[in-house]
Amino acid sequence: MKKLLAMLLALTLMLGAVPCLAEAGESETPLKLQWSQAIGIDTLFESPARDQQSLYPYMVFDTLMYWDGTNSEHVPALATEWSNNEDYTEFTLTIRDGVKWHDGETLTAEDVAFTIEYYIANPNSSGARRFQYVEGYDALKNGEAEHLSGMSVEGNVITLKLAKSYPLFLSGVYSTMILPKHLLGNMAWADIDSSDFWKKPIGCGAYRINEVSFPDYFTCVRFEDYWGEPAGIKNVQFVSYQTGGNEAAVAAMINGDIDFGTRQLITDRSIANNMIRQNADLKALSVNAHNVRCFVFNLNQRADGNMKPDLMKKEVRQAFDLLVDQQTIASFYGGQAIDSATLVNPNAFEYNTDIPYVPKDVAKAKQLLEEANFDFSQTIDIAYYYNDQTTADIMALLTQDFAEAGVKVNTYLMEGDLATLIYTTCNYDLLYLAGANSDAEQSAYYFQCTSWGTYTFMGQLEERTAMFDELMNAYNTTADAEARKELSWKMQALNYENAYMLPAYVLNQTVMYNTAAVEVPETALEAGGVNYCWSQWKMLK
Amino acid sequence: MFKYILRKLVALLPKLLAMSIILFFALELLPGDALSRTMPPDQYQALSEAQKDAAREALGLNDSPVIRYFRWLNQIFHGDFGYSASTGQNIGTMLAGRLPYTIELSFYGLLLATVIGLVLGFLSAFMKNTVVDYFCTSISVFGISLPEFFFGIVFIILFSVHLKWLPSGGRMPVGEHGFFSRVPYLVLPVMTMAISLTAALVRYTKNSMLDVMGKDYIKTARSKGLRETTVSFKHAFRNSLIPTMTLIVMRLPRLVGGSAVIETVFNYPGIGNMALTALNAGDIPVVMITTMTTGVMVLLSSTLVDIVTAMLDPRIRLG
Amino acid sequence: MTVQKKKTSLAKRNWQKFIRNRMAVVGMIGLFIIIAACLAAPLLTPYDPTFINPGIRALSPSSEHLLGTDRLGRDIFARILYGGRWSIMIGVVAAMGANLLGAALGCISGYYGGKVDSVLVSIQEMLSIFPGTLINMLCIGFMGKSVRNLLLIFTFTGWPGVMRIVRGRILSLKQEPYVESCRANGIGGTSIMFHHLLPNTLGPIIVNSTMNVAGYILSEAALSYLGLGVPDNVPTWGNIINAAKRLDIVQTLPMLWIAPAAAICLFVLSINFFGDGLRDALDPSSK
Amino acid sequence: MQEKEYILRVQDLKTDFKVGRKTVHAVNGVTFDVRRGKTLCIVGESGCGKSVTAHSIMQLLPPNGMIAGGSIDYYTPSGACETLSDYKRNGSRIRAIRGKEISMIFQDPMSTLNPVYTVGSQIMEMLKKHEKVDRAEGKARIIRLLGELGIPNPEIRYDQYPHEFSGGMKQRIMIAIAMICNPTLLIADEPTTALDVTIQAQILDLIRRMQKNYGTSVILITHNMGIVVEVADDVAVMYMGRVVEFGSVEQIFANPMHPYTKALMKSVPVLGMNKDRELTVIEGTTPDASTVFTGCEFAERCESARPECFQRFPKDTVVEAGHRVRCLLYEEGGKSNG
Repeated sequence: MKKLLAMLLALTLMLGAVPCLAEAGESETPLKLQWSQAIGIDTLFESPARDQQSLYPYMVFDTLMYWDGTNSEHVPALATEWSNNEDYTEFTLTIRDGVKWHDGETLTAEDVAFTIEYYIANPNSSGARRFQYVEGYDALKNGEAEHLSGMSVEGNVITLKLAKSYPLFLSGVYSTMILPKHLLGNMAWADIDSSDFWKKPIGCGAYRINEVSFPDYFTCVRFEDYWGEPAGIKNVQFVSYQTGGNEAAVAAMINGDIDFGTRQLITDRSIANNMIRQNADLKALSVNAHNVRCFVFNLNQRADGNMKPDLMKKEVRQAFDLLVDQQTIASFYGGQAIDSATLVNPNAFEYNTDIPYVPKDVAKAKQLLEEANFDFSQTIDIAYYYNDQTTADIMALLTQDFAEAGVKVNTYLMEGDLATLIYTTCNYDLLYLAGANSDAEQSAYYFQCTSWGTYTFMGQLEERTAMFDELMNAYNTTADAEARKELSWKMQALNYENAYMLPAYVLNQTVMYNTAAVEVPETALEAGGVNYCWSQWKMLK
Repeated sequence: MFKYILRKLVALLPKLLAMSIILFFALELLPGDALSRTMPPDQYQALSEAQKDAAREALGLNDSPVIRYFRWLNQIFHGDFGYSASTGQNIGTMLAGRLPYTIELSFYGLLLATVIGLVLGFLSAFMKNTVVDYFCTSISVFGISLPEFFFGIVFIILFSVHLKWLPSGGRMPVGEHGFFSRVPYLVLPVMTMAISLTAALVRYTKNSMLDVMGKDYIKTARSKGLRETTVSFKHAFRNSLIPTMTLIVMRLPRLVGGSAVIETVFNYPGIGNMALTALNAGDIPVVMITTMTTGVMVLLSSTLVDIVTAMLDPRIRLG
Repeated sequence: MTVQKKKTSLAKRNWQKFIRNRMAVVGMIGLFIIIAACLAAPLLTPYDPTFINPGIRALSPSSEHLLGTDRLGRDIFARILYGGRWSIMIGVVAAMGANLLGAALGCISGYYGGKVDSVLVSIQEMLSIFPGTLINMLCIGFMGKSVRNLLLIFTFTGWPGVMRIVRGRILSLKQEPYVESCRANGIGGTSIMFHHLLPNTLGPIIVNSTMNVAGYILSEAALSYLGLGVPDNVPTWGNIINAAKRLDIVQTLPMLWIAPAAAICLFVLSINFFGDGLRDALDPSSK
Repeated sequence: MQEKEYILRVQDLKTDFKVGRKTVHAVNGVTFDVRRGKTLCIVGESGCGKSVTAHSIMQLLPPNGMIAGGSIDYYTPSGACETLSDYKRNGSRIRAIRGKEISMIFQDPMSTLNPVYTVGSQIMEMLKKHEKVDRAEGKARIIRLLGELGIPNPEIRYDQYPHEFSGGMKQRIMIAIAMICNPTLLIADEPTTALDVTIQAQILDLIRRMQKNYGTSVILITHNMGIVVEVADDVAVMYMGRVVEFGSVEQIFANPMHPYTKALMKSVPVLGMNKDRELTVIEGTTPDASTVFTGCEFAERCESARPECFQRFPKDTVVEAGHRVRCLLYEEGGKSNG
């Protein structure tokens, strides 16, 4: 018995000795943040070309410009000046002098040029499309060219030539986070994302990464050689709540173990309300955003060939619109979602207020379907790719509402390589689609669906192309906001009439912070965009 | 004793070997190019067909499976488990950051469950049909009647949100890796992990104790004039431990498997969770290797429990 | 004739033994009530468990909605009852599948011995090394979420326990003289195995099955938590409790988790008491 | 005078067992005495209550058994009287007696030794409990005793575990445990039943030798009349929880009076028995312990039963000094004891 106890004790101590020695404590109270990134297993930081969801890229890297949400304008960051020619086919950016990387090197226009090429050429990049009109984009993307032919660097000025007129070009480009060429430039494009650089990335942002202890935490400290106004908080701790559910992170925020919660944490307003109920110091901020959720008809092709010709009829689509109970769906988000009659945020400038809101009306839908000779024996496949409970609830509601009108529906969760499943395989009749637009591109959804060419499931529909292409082109080549608004209104009306895409709701974002621990620039945050104004953050303790 | 341990360890070898063979051929049979699993995927993509052929030749991928198996085994011993299909990271590195913590979690879970389970089971038998007995029995039936994750969430609400005693998740505070600074982070997951095993052990220990208490050598002990506590503890309890140990061995896989759920609830980066994340990402090499790792963990820990049993029971040790 | 008589008297004695165990009887009655309530769900509640009624969301318990409604306005009581059908069905079918497979393999392994035995035993050992949760997780991950897949997986991963028990019994029964005499009388192997040996292992198999039903219901709930259980539109107890796992729901809408948790708890408790009683009754060594 | 002569007096002992809701009277008014330094044999078929009687003396009854009446008086060497039947089960007073004053050997040596401790430590435990000895001295004493008990290589055997011993050897260890503290009374509950015949004789021989060397009184419980004739000074014959005949070994063997004793003698081969004497079987089976009787328990199987035997209980009758019998046949002849 004694031997046994001794052995157990020894084992306990042995295991206890596994981890290393503790480090000296921080001198100033750090800002505590939650950290998790999109890709699963966290041994590396994710490149900002893939992930701009968590806060770390905004601290460590810097963008060409900031978006001042309050005044709705771009303000200089790494680019001090920018200009364009009259027909919006050539843009020049002047890069700031004397910007230092965290390793002491100086940032040059070459770094910016390198980053743009990386965004385009990296196969994993989700930020490539913002450069799609630059000459030579396709050649670089497909690996036929080594460099972007439409881009030239002269001293600290970068010139980008566009293949076609596009006044909104900078609205897409401004948030590009610049990476150091001197550390990444000698690698193949495809190797960059998994290179050792991402074990402790080096940027030129207001904070530099100090200690990395994956998969538990990492810390940042204020970068003293920062070109702009120095950050208000010296130390930042990112604690990983990567694995698993949100419950532990939510509890940590209630307890004051996390000072600021991003929208990754606060997915639903009722979560925020519950947190505030338990910790009155917490405050929720509503961030203006343009996250659109909609149902898109597949009118083009299915890999399994099981197309539903009935959906080509306008009346059938309109009937479906009548069956989507937007109001109820939006209410699932506890006030965070706004039911919208079009694919534009109702708060936005371009929102077409003439379009009537379509309430659920089963009788009318049924009548429309019958008039259109809808085949009630077929099953409509609805695909979705979010695996959260609310989405499951929405699908349950949809199934029920469609069944009320006698339409059989099969909802299924797409798992695996989503890009292929959504754009190539397309084994669905309706897709529950989500997308985010920037402030400057309020009508981006119409724009995306006609021009990107990626949304093949409807892009090749002639009828639709004829209807939208001209308007979309005009929208893209118009710089005047009022004129754009008019075009947008027309497109919204067209979509409403033809019901190609059924709006579900527009999702605002909620962020939270602990008023007892930290002071944040509320107005800047609420205005949205990507200006975190780190200099205005202050620890209260 | 030494001989016994040696024998046990030797007996492990064929099992480990069998597992490694299964793993090797399962990975072999996976769709796709075996070469892609020997290097980061982006490197692989950058190679031309001719380069790939050359690399295959150089790495000996064209050799017979047996030779490749042994080469692969050698790599495993050097910590090279191949590369993840989703992140391109070396699986060995990924495991290194998590496996020790899952072992830690499971070990303390096992220890806590064993200690509490045995103590409560003993008390329950020793004070049969008293309030203590009913209390212990109720705990044990309750513990096996609810899913583990549920206890986890309730613990977070109770100990973390309401009482603010313990952190709700994670493995350690920022900047401190030391054992004692990690203790608060271990408490809730370990407690959750221990619950179902504790419940099972209370029941089992009680029954086993009652069974042993009816044995003749207990009468012998009493006839010596020993105190009842001495009789129960020294003579009955130690004997009742032996069948209980068998139960622990049988429940070990369930304990280790529970780590997937518990690590998810408490955001505790460990291998159960790694398997889950990899599964969601369709990262089959990682899934396979983590699963195998848990298998090895179970195997080793059952050997450990067997050794403890042998320490308790001379018949096993010397037989 | 005499055999028949003896059989009934044995069953009767076991029954009396079972009835004497108060907890076992409580368990049996509990099981009966729960199963009957689930089967008679349409009689007990007028509500459709899947009908979403946005007008009456998150109601507290009332005379109209005994346990209130969930976040989609579905009647919780109805969901628990109809969900019980699924959960119990999954538990029972999976337990039956796993135990039948295990019993058959155990019989073959124990009776034939030799190579067949060593192969089956090593498969069994291998399979029981791996944590069930992980294996189930993997299989669901590869095969996709559906009730049928879940049942198949539970069957496939659940047999080693039973197989071990049955094999052990068969091995000891094989030594009994009556098996010898059967063989001497020219009765074939299959017949001996299934007519003479298997019935003698029924007791442990039945006990193991009842316990497994509880285990599978809990496993299903755990897998649901990991997002790898049955599809969302199947209202099992596991899925119902899983829909309430968010911290704010746990705190503000307690009925959403208390109800399914209580249902799982009561059922598992009942079946455990029942199983314990059965074990004591069927175990010839206990009085 | 009595205190000097007797070491244990059992008066009208009643021990009940609760089985389910029923109460079984396992021992139903047993009376006997053990003389100092002598051997009392309790004989009877299995289930007659002899073991229960022994366990009652030691207060070692299982939880569902309890002493319902009568008294057990133990007289210590100093002459004090300890009423064992009044002591709390597992209480400190009975524990001071157990092992030190009265020790016990059980039937099955295979299960009476704790498998997880060395035999040495199990004997040492007994010694340490009752005497203040240091380890080395105790060990030497134990090894000496083991040698005395005929265990080869006692030094090596001391550190071995029970499973390394044969049955006979284990019973020797049990005797060592029982004898290490020089008890005044040794209760041996069928110590040889589970052993081979050859070993039986050795074990009995040992017990006899121990008794001689240490002057211990012995209660030997057995169903074997052959053993009785060899070792007993006094004999108590038990049937269905009662002593049906009690007397010295000479009285019982020379003049068995109770029909059950007679039948018992006929059914067992006794050493030196006449070759022409036939062995007979007692007809019928022992009734169930819970049977309710209105008359003599043995009447059903008794060859000389009279109708009266079924109607009333017989009383203890003293037929000669130290010889009692409980049978209606003798009630008129002798003087009634009850």
